Amino acid sequence: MAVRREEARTTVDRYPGRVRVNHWVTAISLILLAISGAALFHPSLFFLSSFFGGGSNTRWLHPWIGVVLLASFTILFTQMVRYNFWTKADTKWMGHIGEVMSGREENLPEIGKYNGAQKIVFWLMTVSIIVLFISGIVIWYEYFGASFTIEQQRFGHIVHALAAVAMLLVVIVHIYAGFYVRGTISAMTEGKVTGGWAYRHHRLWLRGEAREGVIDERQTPLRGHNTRPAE
Amino acid sequence: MTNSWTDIKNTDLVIIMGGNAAEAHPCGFKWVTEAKAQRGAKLIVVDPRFTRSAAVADFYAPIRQGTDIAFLLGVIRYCIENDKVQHDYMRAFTNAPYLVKEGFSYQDGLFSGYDEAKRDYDRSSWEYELGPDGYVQVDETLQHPRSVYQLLKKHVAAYTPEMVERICGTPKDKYLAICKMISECSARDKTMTSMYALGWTQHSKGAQNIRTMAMVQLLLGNIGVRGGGMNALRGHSNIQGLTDIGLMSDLIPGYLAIPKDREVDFSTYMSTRGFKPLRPNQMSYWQNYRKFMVSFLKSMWGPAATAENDFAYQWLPKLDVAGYDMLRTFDLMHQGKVNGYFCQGFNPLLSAPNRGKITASLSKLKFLVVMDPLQTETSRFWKDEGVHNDVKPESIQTEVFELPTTCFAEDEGSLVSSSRWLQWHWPGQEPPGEAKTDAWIMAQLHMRLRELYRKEGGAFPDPIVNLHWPYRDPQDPQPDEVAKELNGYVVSTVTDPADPNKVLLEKGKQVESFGLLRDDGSTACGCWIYTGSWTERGNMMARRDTSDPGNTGAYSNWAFSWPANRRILYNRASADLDGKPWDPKRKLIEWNGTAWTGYDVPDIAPTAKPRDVGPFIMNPEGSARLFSRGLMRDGPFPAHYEPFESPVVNVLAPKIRGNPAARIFKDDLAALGTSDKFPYAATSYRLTEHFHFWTKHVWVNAVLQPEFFVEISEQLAAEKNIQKGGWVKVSSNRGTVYAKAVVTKRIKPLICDGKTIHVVGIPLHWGFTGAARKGFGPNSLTPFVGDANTDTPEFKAFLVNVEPSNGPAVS
Amino acid sequence: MLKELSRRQFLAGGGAGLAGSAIAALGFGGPEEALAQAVRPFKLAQTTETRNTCPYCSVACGVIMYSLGDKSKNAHPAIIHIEGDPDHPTNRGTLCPKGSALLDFVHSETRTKFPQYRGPGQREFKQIGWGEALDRIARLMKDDRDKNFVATNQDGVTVNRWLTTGFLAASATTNETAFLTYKVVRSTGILAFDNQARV
Amino acid sequence: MAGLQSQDFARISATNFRPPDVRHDFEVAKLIDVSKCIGCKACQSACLEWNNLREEVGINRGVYDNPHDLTPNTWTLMRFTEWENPQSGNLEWLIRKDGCMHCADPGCLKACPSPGAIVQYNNGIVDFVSEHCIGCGYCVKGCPFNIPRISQADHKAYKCTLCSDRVSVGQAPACAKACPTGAIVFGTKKAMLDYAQTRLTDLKSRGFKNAGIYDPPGVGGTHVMYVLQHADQPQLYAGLPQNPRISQVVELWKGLTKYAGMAAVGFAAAFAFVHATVARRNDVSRAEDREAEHLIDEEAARGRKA
Repeated sequence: MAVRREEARTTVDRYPGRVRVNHWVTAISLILLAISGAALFHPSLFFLSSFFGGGSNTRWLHPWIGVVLLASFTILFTQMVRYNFWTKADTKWMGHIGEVMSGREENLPEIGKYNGAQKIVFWLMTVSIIVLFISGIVIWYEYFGASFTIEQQRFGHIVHALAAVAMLLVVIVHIYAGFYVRGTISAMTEGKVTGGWAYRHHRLWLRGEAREGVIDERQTPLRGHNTRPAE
Repeated sequence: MTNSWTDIKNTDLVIIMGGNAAEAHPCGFKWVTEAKAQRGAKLIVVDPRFTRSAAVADFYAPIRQGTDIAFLLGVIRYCIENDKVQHDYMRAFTNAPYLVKEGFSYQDGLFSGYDEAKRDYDRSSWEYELGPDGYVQVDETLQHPRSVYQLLKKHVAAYTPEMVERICGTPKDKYLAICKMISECSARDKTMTSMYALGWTQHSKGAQNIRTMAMVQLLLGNIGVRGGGMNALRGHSNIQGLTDIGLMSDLIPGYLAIPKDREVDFSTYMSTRGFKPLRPNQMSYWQNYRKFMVSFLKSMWGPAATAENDFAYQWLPKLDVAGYDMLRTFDLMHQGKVNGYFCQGFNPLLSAPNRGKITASLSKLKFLVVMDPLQTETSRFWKDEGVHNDVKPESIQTEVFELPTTCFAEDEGSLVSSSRWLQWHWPGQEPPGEAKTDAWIMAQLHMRLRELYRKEGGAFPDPIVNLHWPYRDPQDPQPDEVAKELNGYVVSTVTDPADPNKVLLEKGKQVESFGLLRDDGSTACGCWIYTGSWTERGNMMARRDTSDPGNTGAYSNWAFSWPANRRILYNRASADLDGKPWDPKRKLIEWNGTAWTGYDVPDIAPTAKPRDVGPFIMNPEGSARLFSRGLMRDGPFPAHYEPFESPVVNVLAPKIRGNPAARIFKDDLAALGTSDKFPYAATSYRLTEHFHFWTKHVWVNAVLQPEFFVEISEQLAAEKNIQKGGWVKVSSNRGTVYAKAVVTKRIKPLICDGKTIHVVGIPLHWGFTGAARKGFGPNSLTPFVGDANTDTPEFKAFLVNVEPSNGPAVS
Repeated sequence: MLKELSRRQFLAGGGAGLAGSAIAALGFGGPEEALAQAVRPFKLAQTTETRNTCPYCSVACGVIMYSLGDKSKNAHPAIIHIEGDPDHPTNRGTLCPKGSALLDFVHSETRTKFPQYRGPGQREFKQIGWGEALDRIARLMKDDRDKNFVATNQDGVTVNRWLTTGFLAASATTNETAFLTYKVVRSTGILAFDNQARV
Repeated sequence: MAGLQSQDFARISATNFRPPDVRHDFEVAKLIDVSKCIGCKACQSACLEWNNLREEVGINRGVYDNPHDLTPNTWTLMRFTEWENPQSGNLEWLIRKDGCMHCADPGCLKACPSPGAIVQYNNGIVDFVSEHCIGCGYCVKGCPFNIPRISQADHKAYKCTLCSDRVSVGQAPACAKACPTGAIVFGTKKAMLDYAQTRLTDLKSRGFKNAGIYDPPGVGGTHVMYVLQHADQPQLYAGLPQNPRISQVVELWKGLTKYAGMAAVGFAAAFAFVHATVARRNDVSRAEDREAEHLIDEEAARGRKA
């Protein structure tokens, strides 16, 4: 982890490769689960099962993707959990959420690696995945149909559906936040964010990173960005 | 059956005792449910177990197996005592008013004339008192102390409701309720039908069980009427036919008899079959015996049977004993006196009693030939199947042939139902593999034997080389040819003695009715009671007319019913003395002043005047017998005897074990068990999911009832610590089986003479071949003793012990 | 049903079916297509019917056997279904659990298909030809009969009996088979002759 | 052809299909008269035979019920109950043929997520269309009678079809045809109800005061009905439900949840879209970039000191 002075900008390392891989495995699983789940959830969306080669394939794939999700999310969880404990600053930050939504962050306290909203997303994801997994086992008919009563399975279904909806809402928030807060997505694509982004959104974290040291990666620090051959 | 399956719908009361029609004959039982639904008829079931029949009964009462006679004699006592007798019927149509000879007696469980050493009776005292005219003496007032009626009254006096409860274990209130229901059918407009099966026959007094109910029915006026009768529910699809055609040791087709040693020639044989009427004007139909016999001999030996050689009478084997039935044959086999044995569609290893003895007997054969469409246990009796057939093949020297045969689906011909209907059927596919019809196999054996005897000579080849074999292809006779032979045909043209130009019977034509058969060799007939089944009008057995005028259930133009297409036997008795139906709503036939007309073929000469000729035309008396004279070996009246293996002593005659006239071989007597070691009263039976040992080869049926079990009461299970679905070991003095335990409320302990009797039910469908799980059958346990009259094994009442077990593998 | 379809209809139907199943293969089958396949075809539409009688108990229910093939030379009839004959007065189309499963009796795995022979002391059957089996049986019969036939009893009465071989007859063969059996068995003098009436 | 045929349906799972009003078919029904039933299992046998189903050969568990439960191959099953009637003191052997009830309002169909996998014909038969079945087991949860079974071999749901193939050519279901005692009869629903009345008269005359018809209104009535000797206590008959209806949980799952869930997700997406269009961008300003450089330098220096 480091702050890097690059040719044209300063970046801060946010996620190493292993975290990014995990994130995207989780994300893709989630999307697949959402699509396949939606196909089984609402008849109008049954056509989505075509993406999985029909209803039968959707039926058996969905739970296995869930298993993949659980595995990758578990790793993700261990990678991130230490940054997600709640602080007083988070409470204060959450008090200003309206301003955040309006693009103003001047009056916010300094925030570490994650802000309150991100932490809530993290914990909601964790809880809903656990709930989804447990309820998913109850309704995984192929292997566990005989292990639970029909009444338990009926509850399993409704719990699974509600948890999935909750989770989808969280995911929507998460994705939208990524787009809305410009400069965020690079954290998961390139693994780093700009110094300005870190300053604006996670200043406390930036301080910590900077204190660790700054790596100067500029080849010709004074000549700036004119070193590359003309295109 | 005296009546037919479809006739049951006409009844008011069905009594199922000695059978379990719902279980063993579900599709026939439908006519019981029809009678219930359409007429409001009631159903009574009396059985040691609450059966599938009981499940839909209006009234159920338990009874200890083997005590039916006590129960029914009690019913007779009740009817007489309460004056619930159809008096006109009884007086006119039964031998109630006849006088019995001086000297007849019954005391301490024995009738007059008993010889203990021979286990047999001198039956000469069991006869009517004849008058100087040769006819029976009669007391129409029924008051004479030696009248059958008075003797019967005296005979049944011991069977009070208390005594019935003591013997049968049937609670008195239930018993009396049944008596009341039955006795109400003495009314002219009420009939009861009796449906029974092997629950009555498979006892050492089986024939008497049936007789007792027949007597009840006669007292109630229920024989010969619609919705009445004695209805034997035959167990196999054509066992009626095989019996009609006489495939028994002592029979000739049409219930004629194989000669005995003492019947040294044909005239001697015929002399005891004169069947002179015992009452004036009676038909005594057996007067025609000689016609049937000669026609049969003509069909056997054709041109070789001539008047000069008494129609080859001497070519028939003669019996030195009552009969070589299956039990006697196996006993002889056991003694090493039988070398060869054929089993055609028969699986005695599981069907015959005391399997241990059967295995030992078969092992002494030189050769065994099994013809069967299925792989039977019998043809594998030598095979080591572990606990399920524990034998050493090396030590068994028997040569065994297993010949594959067709089944119904590949075969053509007729079968006789319980209703006595001969129905033709057709094949729907080719036999599998190299399977052949039984007929082809028999023809092949005959052709080979004939050839060997022609070539080599040998012991008395005449009956073999001269056997009439007139078939288009002698190697493979076809069903139509044999059916015509059974019906009978004219061998040589017969003209009217009065007018030689008038041809009565034309050579080569089929005989229309058995009344036309002749005793001079001019007709041939395989089985006289089948005459009419294939006439010049064609194959009457293939008729499919479903019309039923009067909605009587007769279906007279459907197939053919023997005899003479008659649907209800003794139907003359459905009308009163003057020929008017007892119950106009249930008219069957009636006398219109000149002839009998109605819905059925009259069981009497169509112009025989009422009051002149009695309805029971096969009897020389013309009437039915409440007192059976010397015709039953074990008594002219039924009497209660315990089974040979009984949990209690005979309270009426404590010294007598079993039926005193039943035959039991010495070794088998020694193999009987007693209630101190084997305390429980066992019985064996069929389940509706299976048919004998066939359907264990049928996947679907194996699924429906996969595994051998025994049924016991909850009380016995608790007493012996037996778990529902757990293994039990059931043993008798002859063998041991392992079974799953079905613990049920449907079997309840009975209290007999103050003693608690536990009933153990053992169904019979499992063996070691087929699709179902390997198992055992009750015949590993049952005693080798038969009925006094028919030698039917006592499968329905024997003693066992039951203990919890870990199953056959580890025990 | 099939007979009433003209060839043109059949082709049209086939075309529609093909298109439908192609769509279904893509997973986009609509409800209409579901309907077309909902009701299974009636399996007896083109079978040959043969009347028969149930071989089990003596109620003697009428059955109809439905077999493949139209009896043409190259079509081997095989029974594919058996059910009750509705015209039969006794059973009126009904059948018990055994009758309803007759098909599995006809096609039972454990039906006998070839003659088999087991020699003295042997542990297994071996397949033999009919000719060989019948020749051997006839020889065994004749030898036993010739040796043990009783022409007269001690009193000199002609009795013509053969007691060392017995015959148990079936309970389900036809009357015609029964009578042939009777003739063949009685002509040899066998008295140990019985059937299954009692058990 | 398909267009016309579609009018023969009353319901199709997981579609918005609504039956055309112009056509009305006879509703059929099977009436099972328990009071006439002898438990012979002919219905089970005929069902296996007709539908080309074969079950594994099981074991005996101390009862007559075999197989022990409905399975993908056993679409109908006799269930035996030995009951001692406390009023009469008599033992009654209550034998009920279990199997699909062909509800007018079928829970299986309601629960099914796959279009056309479960259909209800105009004649009332509820049929599973294997082609479209995905083996999810939702029908199992939807059914108030615990009838459908999922095959582990092909992952399809199976149950009694009321022999829709036979009924479509005018024949009675195999079980009804076979039934030796006429305990199972088949006809139009109206005819069956009329006939059932005659049975009740007969049963009442034999002392069964509470004899009645089981045609539970909770599922809109059924196309398989029972005549019960003790209609006041259906649970005596191997647990026949007193007042069956589609589970509230299933109703909630397939009703409110389905719509509310879709709405919530849709609303969230829509909110995001609106927000994205109207709200001020949350972007890093040049000033913040510069501030960041300062802060980095400061902190880096602090870090070196420490």
